[in-house]
This record gives sequence, C-alpha cells and structure tokens, in this order.
Amino acid sequence: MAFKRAVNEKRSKAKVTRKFTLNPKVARRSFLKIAAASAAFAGLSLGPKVVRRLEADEKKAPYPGSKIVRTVCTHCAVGCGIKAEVQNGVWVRQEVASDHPVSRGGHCCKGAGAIDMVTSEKRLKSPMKRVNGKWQKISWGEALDEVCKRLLEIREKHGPDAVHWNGSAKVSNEMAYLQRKLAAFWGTNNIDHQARI
Amino acid sequence: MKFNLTSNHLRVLLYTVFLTAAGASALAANYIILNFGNISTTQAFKAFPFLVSPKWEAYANDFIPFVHAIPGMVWPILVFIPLIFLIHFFAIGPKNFSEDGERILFYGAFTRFFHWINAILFSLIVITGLMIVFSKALGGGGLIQNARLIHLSCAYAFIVTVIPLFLVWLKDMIPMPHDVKWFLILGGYLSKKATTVPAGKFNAGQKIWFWLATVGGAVMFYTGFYLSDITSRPQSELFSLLKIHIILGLFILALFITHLYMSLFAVKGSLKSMISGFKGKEEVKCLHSKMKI
Amino acid sequence: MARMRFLCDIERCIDCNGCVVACKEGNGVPVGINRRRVVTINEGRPGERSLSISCMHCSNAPCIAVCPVKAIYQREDGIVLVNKDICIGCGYCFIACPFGAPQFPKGDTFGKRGVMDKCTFCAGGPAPTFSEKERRLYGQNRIAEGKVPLCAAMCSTKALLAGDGDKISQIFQERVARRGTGAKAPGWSVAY
Amino acid sequence: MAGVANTWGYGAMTNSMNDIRHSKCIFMLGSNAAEAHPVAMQHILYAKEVNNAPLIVVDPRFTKLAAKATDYVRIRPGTDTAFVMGLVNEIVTNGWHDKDFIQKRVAGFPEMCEKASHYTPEVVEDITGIPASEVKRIARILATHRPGTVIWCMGATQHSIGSSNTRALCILQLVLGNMGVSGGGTNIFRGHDNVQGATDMCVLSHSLPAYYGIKDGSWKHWCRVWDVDYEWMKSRFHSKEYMNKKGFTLARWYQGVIQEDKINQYTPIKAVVFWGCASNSQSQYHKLKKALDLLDLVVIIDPFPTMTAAACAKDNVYLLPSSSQYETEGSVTSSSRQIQWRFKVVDPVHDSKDDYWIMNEMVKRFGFHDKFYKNIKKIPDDITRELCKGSLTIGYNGALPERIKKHTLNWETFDVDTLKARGGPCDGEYYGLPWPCWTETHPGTPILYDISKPVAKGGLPFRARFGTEHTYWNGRKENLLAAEGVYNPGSEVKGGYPEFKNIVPGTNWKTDLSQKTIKEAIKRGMAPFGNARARCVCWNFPDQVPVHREPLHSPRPDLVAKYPTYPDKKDQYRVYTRFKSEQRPELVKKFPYVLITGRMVEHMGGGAETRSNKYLAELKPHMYAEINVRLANNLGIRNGDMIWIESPEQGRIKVMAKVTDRVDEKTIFLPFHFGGMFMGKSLEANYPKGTEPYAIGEPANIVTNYGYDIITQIQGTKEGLCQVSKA
Repeated sequence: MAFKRAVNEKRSKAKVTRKFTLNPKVARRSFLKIAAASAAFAGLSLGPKVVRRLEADEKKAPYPGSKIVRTVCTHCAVGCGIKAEVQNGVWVRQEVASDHPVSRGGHCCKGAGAIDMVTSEKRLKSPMKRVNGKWQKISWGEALDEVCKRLLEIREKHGPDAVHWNGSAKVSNEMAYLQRKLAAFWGTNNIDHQARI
Repeated sequence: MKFNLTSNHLRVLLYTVFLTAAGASALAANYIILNFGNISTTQAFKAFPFLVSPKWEAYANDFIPFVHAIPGMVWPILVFIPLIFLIHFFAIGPKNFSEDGERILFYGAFTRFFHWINAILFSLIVITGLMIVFSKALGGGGLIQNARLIHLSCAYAFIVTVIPLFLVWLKDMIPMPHDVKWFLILGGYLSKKATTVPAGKFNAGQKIWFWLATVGGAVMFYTGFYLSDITSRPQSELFSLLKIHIILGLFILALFITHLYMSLFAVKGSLKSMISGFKGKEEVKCLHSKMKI
Repeated sequence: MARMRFLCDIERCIDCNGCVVACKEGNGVPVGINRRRVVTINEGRPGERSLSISCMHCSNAPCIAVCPVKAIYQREDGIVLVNKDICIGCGYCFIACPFGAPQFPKGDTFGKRGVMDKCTFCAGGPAPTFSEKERRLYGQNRIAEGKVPLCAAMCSTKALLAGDGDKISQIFQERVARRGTGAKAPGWSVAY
Repeated sequence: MAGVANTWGYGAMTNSMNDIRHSKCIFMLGSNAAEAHPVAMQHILYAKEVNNAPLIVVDPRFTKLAAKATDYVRIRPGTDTAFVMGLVNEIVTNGWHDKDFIQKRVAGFPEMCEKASHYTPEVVEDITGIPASEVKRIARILATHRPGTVIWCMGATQHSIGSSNTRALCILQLVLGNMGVSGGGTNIFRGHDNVQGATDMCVLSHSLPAYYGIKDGSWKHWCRVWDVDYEWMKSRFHSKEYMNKKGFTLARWYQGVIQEDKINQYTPIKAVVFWGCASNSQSQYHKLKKALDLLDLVVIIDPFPTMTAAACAKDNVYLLPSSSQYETEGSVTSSSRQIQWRFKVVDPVHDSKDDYWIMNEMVKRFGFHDKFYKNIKKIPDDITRELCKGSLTIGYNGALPERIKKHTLNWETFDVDTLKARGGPCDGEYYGLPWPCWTETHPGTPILYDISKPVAKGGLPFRARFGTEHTYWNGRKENLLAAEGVYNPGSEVKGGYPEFKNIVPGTNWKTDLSQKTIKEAIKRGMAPFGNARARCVCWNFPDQVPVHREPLHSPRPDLVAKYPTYPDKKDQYRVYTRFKSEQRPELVKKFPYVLITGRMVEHMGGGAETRSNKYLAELKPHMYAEINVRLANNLGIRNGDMIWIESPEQGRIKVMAKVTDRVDEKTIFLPFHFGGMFMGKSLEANYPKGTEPYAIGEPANIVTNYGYDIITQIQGTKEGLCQVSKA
C-alpha cells in the first residue's frame, strides 16, 4: 500500500505555519504565479514527495494506453477547453485543461459534466416517427427518405418558402455554414437560429 | 384459567392481522437485505453551520467519549449478570415444583404463539444489537451491516407483533401493592424453600420485564427509527436519542438475560409451560399466590 | 511532509456548482450523494456569499475518533479516508462531523443506509491504486497521478484551492493582501 | 448586434475575455455572467481584485453576479437606454468625455449630445427608478476609472428597443474614449457555444454568410464561391423578389403558420426543420405549439428529443438523432472571436449520426448534391476552406483549418494576459486567430479598432461602412473618415481613408475572391475596410440617436404618452409586427407585475441537454418563479407554493414560488430552461420512452409577452407583464 495508515493519530501533529506577507512585491509575484495556471499550482502544491512515492506503484496510469483529445465545451461562448481522455474509443474521463489560455481548466457545472453529453442515457437512440400518437423506431434510410420526400412535396406544392429552417448556434462553423447554404440552395431565406433570441 | 376472547372470529382476525403485518415486515426486511448497497435516490442535507464557530472542535466533544464508552457499558452487564445467576444457580439452585397433580392452562394458544414470535424477534434484536456494539471486535464490514439490517427489520416486525401480547397481558401487568412485598423478598429466589410469594398472574419481576419490553421496546423503536435516518434531526437531538437508545438498551439487556435465566434455569418447567401452556397447580399456588384460579 | 487541504475563497466563489458536478462526474458518485456542495448565505441580499464545502480533512478529525470500527483513517499527508470494506454504516461520523461531510446512500425503505461515502481528496481509497475496485468504491486516485483534485482543478473562478496547506495558505494570504480587504476564508482559521 | 455593427462596423465583442483582466472598471448591464458565463468571471474577478476595478452591475434582479459587485444598481426593466444616455449626459455635462478621441474618431457627437441632454439625472430617476444621486455617482466612477469595459448580454438586447440599448452602450464607450484599447471595449458575452460562429456564418434570414446581406451583389459573390450559376440559384427561389426579401425569424416564424398577424409571403409555412434548436426558447410558446399542430411536417434533428418533440401532438413529427458535438469535429468561434478546433472525441454513440452525414444524405435526396458539394471533398476541412474563401468581410480568410488546429493543439503556448503565443509553433499569433484574420500569416485581431498596432499585427481603425460624408437633420455636414493623425503604425495614409476597391477591377475588398485587395491593403499598412469614424448617429435606424421608449407592455402607463413606442411595422421579416397598436397603457391594471426571464447556471438554452444530465437535474430539478418576499406575503404565497402566472396573451404556467429578495416587489423572474410541461399539464408521456429528461417544468416562454425589437426582431422577453395568483 502506498501510504501508511494513521489510524491512531487522534491528535495529529500537523500544524499550519501562517505566513502573512504584506510586502507587495512578494505578494504580487506569487499572485501572478498562481494566477498563471493551476497546472503549475498542481505541481507546486502536491510536492515532489507524494508524487515520487506513489510512482513506485505497480500500475502507473489509471487508464493505460489512453490518449488525450483536446476539444471545446459546448455550453457557452466562453470556449473553455476540455481534455477528453479516450481509451479504446471510449471517453473514459474528462481531464482538466489547466493550460487553456481562456478557461485555465475552469468549468461551471455544465462544462464539468460535459462527458454526460456522450454518456447520458437520455440520448435519442435511433430515428423515430410518430404513428397514431405513438413513437415508432425507423431506420435512417426510411427516415431520410420520408422526410426528404415530404419536404420536396411541400416545395413542389407550396413553393420553397413553405419550409422554415431553424439552424443552430450549437454546431460547428462548418455545419452552420452548410445550414445557411442549404437554405440558399433550397431557395428560401426562411432560415434563422438562436442569435435572434 | 382460560382467556376467553369474545369470539373465535376475533381471534382468527387478530392472528391474520398480526401475522400479515409481521409477514410484511419480514418481506420488507428481506427486500432491504437483497437491495442493500444499491444506489440511493434521495439524500437530505444537513444544514451546514456556516462560518463554523471557533468552538467547532467542541461540536462532538460529548458525543465522542459517549460512543467510546458504549462497549464499556455493555460488557459488564453481559459478564456480571450471568455471573450472579451462575452463583445463584449453584448456591441456591433452581426451584422445583411437582409436575403431578392438577394442571392449569396458564397461557392460551394465542398468547403462546405471539410470545414465541416475539421471543425470536427480540432475541435477534438483542443479538444483532450486541454485534453492533462489539462491531470492532467482529471486524466490521458486511457482517455488521447485515446485523444492522436484521436489527432494523426485526424491530419493525417486533413492534407489530408485540401489540396482541401487550393487549392480552395488560390487565394482569398493572402494578399492585403486593408487588412491593415481592420486591422486598426478591421473589423468594434467595431461599431454597418453595415459599409462597405475593404475586398475581405475573409477579413484579415479570411486570418490569413486560413494561420494559413493550413500552421500553416502543421507546427503543422510536429512538432507533430516528437514528436510522440521521439526516432527520439536528446533531444534539440525535445524540440524545442515541443516549436513550443505549441506556435503555442496557436495562432491557439486563432483564433479557434475567428472563432467560428464570425461564431456562431458575424455575424448572417454565419453558415447558410456555410450550404447552399448562403449569402445575403447586407452582401457581406458590409463585402466583394472589391469582384467582 | 505536505499536508493536504482545501480552501474556498468566498470572495471568488460564484456558486456555479462546477466543483460539485466535477466531483460527481469524475468519481461516479451516485445521485443523492454529495461529497461536495455549495452553500449560500444571504441569498439575494447584499452580503450574499457562497462557499464550496466538503470533507475538510481535519487534523483532529472527530469522525476518526468516533468511528466504532476504525474504518476511517488519516493518511500521512492528512487526507482522511474511509475503508468501505470495514465501515458498517452506523452514521456516528455524520453525527460527529461539524461540516456534515459523511454521506450515506439512503433508500426509501426503512431508512436503509449503506456504507459511508465522502470526499477522498481524489485520492482513491485503501483498495489497490488504480484498480477497478478502487474506482468503483472510491472514484479516481488523482493524487497518485500527481494531479489536483477535480473540484479545485475545475473551479471556474479559482476560488477553490486544494493542495499543500502551507502553499494554499500562502496563496490565500497573498490574495488577501493584494485585495486590501479583510476577506476571510471560512473554516480556515478554525478547522485546521 | 445590429446596433453595434451600425456604430463602428462589426457586431461582435471588441476585446476578449482575457482582456478584461486589464480593465480598470467593469460596467455590466443586463448580464449575469456568474450564471451565464462563469468562467469569464475568472477574468472579471481578477480585474476587480488586482486592478481594484469597480464592478458595476445594472440589473433589475440582484443576481449572483450582483453579489460580487462593488456597486449594484437596480433598474426598471426596459429602461436601459434612458439610464445609459443619462450617464452619457452626465459625463458630457461635466466635461469628463474624451475630447481628443471624440474629435478624431467619432461622428455625430454634437447631435447625440443634443438628444442626450434630455436625460438629466432627475429624468432618469423618473424613468428608471435609479436615484439621481446614483446616476451621478456611477457616471463619476466611469469617468475616473479608465479604461473601463462595458459588458452586456440578453438583458440589454431582448427589448423592443434592444438595438437602441446596444447603441447607447456603444456611445457610452465612445464618449469615455474606451474603444480600441486594452481593458476597454464593448464586450458582449454571447450565449451558445458557437453563437458567434453561427452568426458569422449567418444562419440568419437577412444575410448570407459573413454578413453579406441578401442583395444581388451578395448572392453573386456567394454563387462565385460556391461555383454555381447565379441564374440557377435564382431559379431555386419562388421569384427574385423573395431572393432579396428577408425571411421569417426564429422569433416569429410560427406566425407564418397561424397567421394571427398578417404575413407577407405567398404561402403559409407548411414544414419546419429544427436542426439543433429548442423551440421552448421562443416567446409566446403556446402560440408556437399551436403552429406545430397545424404544420404538415416537423423535423427535429438533435441529440435529445427536445421539448418540441413532446409539444407536437400530431403524427407530423420525425426525430433524427444527430450526434453531440463531441462526436464530430469542426471549428467553433467563441464570444471573443477566437476560433478553436473542436476535435472529435469518440464516434457517434447509439444509432446517432453526425450532422455532416445527415446533411450529405439530405442533400443527396434533394437532388443538388453535385452542386452543393462541388468544392468539398474532405469533410469538414474543405468546408472550412470554402467558408474562409468567401468570408472576406470579417476576415475568416486567414483562419484556415490547419492554422486553427495548430492553435488548439498548442493552446498552452499562449499567454493568459495577452493571448499572444510566446514561442512555439504559433509564435506571435493571438489565440484562436480572433477575426478579422486578414491573411494566412495574419496573427488575428485581439482588440478591434486598436490603432496602436499595425494592421498586419492585429491593429484596426473603425470601419468605413457608411459613406464618406453625411448631412445631419440640423444641416451640419460631417466628414465620416477619421481625422488627420489617426492611423495604424506603418499606414501609408496618415489619416482617414475609404474602403479599398478596384484593385482588381470591378471588385472591392469584400468581393475580391483572389484576396489581392486585402493583401494590398495590409501591405500598405492599411485596413481593407478603410479608416473612418464611429457613428453616434445612425441615420438608417428609426431612432437616429437612441432614445427611451416605453416597453410595449409598460408598468408605467403615465410615461407611455411621453415616451411612446414606434409605429407598427407592416412587413418586418415577412410579418406584420405591432408596436404602437400593441402598447396598451391599461394593461397594467390587469397584469400588474413585470416579468423577466433569465439564465440559471445549471441549465442551458432550452435545457434539453442539461435537464437530461442527472447531476444537473439533481441540482436544479424544479421550474420556479422568483417572487419578492413582500409581494409573496401580500399575496399569501409561501416559499414552495405552486402559483399560476398569466400573460396578457392568455399564456399561463403553474410553477413553484421561490420567495427571495433577488427581485423587487414589482418583478417576477423566471428561468427559461424548462420544458416538458404545458400550462399545468405534463407532457412526459409524449417523449419517446426512455428519453424523458430527468427534470421537467413549465417553459417560461409560455408567459413571455408580445414585443420585438424594431431592427432585429429579437423577442422582448425582459419587459413583459404578468399576473400572479396562488394555485
């Protein structure tokens, strides 16, 4: 075991040394240092002893062979960085992007749970359509055939402006661009997204 | 004497009601044992005392020594009371009464039935309770967790099935002036002779045991119920509840051991009488002199 | 030896609950169990302050003192952990803890209560490091990886600090000095 | 954003999140960054602590942000223009304005002052409810702490005079001379993760990508980029008129179905496609629901079923599970105009497909696949290249996919304070190549309109977009180009100059696909879009200078006559939009409380994602209405009681009361993330089995009122009226 149990330490000997630096020079330097990145902070605060001692463990990484994928949080426009740890094609855990220049590892509760976007049980599992008030699973081929056929019928019968497209501010630039392009090719200006809201 | 219930129907009904209740409790107990350790769905918060006062260390100052003292309070009872009885057994010996002669139906089928159900549940509660107290010696872990669950589920079953006994025996358990006299001679157990002691259907010792087991049991159930939901009350109240639970438990434990000794060793035949329901007339005359036969 | 600690800077905590979800998501804590949470006083009034709290990993931990089976222990670096194989779920630690840190899975039948769960400082537990068992029972062991606990690492405003007590104390005192205000970290002066 | 764009050229955040660290004063109006942008608070609080910057929060509600403020000002909803113009007036009256800056870089200042002079502190007090002394005090703080930044969000824009609010705030910054400097600027925090990018790509009914508009020239430009024949493109439309006619907006498309207000389109809308868009974020939701049931077809493309799926009662709905953004890749533009590459983490889970695949399959079936994907072979990189090629106005042309990826993969090399890479493969470039990034070697523009840097190194003057000369209503003529001596270092012209054109004959910098014009301008040290003055007076707006106009549903009927709203607009985005005829002063008698909506940190947008996250749902499981303690006591409402909230449009919701001091006695606050209930009825059974969110509740937008911005038609959700009763 990597550590010693201190079961009997009812009165611990640990003590706090209180340093109250009012020297602005010192204070500023250190402040900037900690403000710089919590990565540095991690190294600093844990101290070499703990790390070194624990490296002796037989397994060095909790997810051997995993790789880190850099991505961006999908919840607000601050653009916080996310490091996703992926092992065998599975997102196993969310690592801290403490070197990201904007967020410096910070997340609100939504970003801290970003992995849930992929792991949520509430995700839609397959294409569906409603038949007689009941949801029915259909295949992608069927779904797209039916949707596109009906859209084209409406276009034929009522004109291209009979379809309204609601695009998204949650997709990538490329996809947003394609959405606008699609509306143009469809022949309408009836396209809009959340930025209006 | 035979306890005449108003009608057979009522008796059947009571059997049914209490057995169903006990069965339900047992099923529920089974359910929680099977589901033990499952993920919970709700969790109550304990209000956090914001900006903890400088006296935060005092927060548990009374509580910690008390918890530490619990095993120390229990083991003397477990050791010394049986020791006293051991001495009694060898120095004075058990009371023997003739099993010949007229037999009196002392306990009806209904009471016997519920007595034994309660006896089993109560024993389980006591044993598991002791296991919890001495959990450290037993190594903790799953064993004690299961003991806790049995403790809990038996308590639910007990509190239901004790009701018929309570009602049936209530009339005979009311304290009487002669009970004081019984106490003064300690029920005659210090004499080897079969003297006549002043007691009705139940003697003063039995009465104490009765009240401790029923009303005391109810208090134990109440305190235990709230202790089982630690988020329900503030810390100080939980501590008081724990104190009551433990100290009352000590008395109950003491009388439980006494009851065991009396029924198994001190009075020959008493175990049999709880099985068959009959007691010898001599024994009744002697130990329950004031009872109208 | 480094002494591990948390410190929450109430001047910075904005009650975003990032720490709470970071902890739960990272350690697979079930719904209903809160190893960490944010409390707010004077909500909606001037003087509103929020504070993220969890197990404080006290030096003189009452939970250790009160545990009847000695399932709770303190590592050399001050991290207080529970051995879930020994814990009997009695709840005494909850009664003794001034912060309400110990958590128990609670069902709706008969006040069913499982073994105690609490903040591990992301240091796993007594099971073999990085083993499946450790992950299942206690969550990640980030300390063994040389990483900061998730809650502090993911704090959106860097209000929550975690690490060596001396360093943390220094950082905070310097922040206070820089601010020129008498901001206090609740629990800091008294809890350690 | 239209207001901002019409002041100085671009409608975007001018500085960056990190640049707030250099502010000496932070003025936040209608923003609750602590809940909506928590990580931005890192930089805001840094400025507050390290620079001792006052943090001034103006909000009708004592938000979590207000808890961190040094100065909190409670304002009556919908009166922001009056307050800001009051500040401008106070600053100018006291001579605190930046005279040099105004003289050299600002147009229409005297005309603006003339209008602003109406808003004396006393008048402001009457309109906004902010004491005159407080107005004076805030003005003094702003004047004495420079550079200061101004931050706003939806709280400032979602009003019938939203575009006036934004312009007033821009004017405030111009008057203080806080533009184009580090620590200053107007920092408009945007909502969704890629709302800046999606706006830049103009998923909008009035513009083609990169704000080209929908005039013939724009169509021709993009047809060139897409390599399709303009005539073919024209043939796709019903007629040329409809090609140049702004379409329906997200806020009011449903009127194209239910036609309560007269529509100006040859056909009603028969089908709607929701592609990553929640419907419960649109005001007067009960009318939208009516529209859903009248439509022939509703297609929802989303990772979660969304409230829309549950709200549809008919068999006209299809759900197509797109993957989440972590299961696909592409570039995203943050609020600070930084472009980052969102790498793919895992393959699409379940049977979901990524958006590109769905788009490809749909386009195949629509029959124009060959034209649509003419230049696009590798997805998504070739799409990025195509959009870069066309998006010259906002300088996306330098942000090529490999550069964006390089930045994201080396984000650790960028400095936190300046966002500039120090060493490493991106040395000297700014993080995320904040647009405009004019060329393939341009480092990006971290601060817009900053003339202290050469254009090639990220500097810019104000954009020349509105001509070179203008005659104001009082007959004064003004040259709109910047004054002599205002130029970026290294500029060939030492003063104002118009935009570049005819470097390649027949084109200007915006339409020259060879990009020679832009490169030529950069080479000469000049901005392709010219060097002009920022406008205080927008002559193309109904209010040339922002003035206060009472909300349509005003709680102050006495002010309606004095500050009436605009006349009705007959054809605003294809629908008749009522202003004057909707402003009914008597409404306040029946609906006495002001209704505002807003964010909570645990949820996002329509909440389909976050309410399906068990931990977030656990933290905030209920829809609630914030109600003041005093009001609650007067109405006999206790914390946790269920209450009915009713709107003048017959919308009603049953929600839990949260009795709090956050709102004042006249105001009710609702978070807008909930869905899954409809006017007291649960729609849980309408979700596909197993996909019901963990938390459901009434959408706040059932009770949000009529009211849309005069320019952008953004919905006025922050200035409605409502009635409250115990359920």
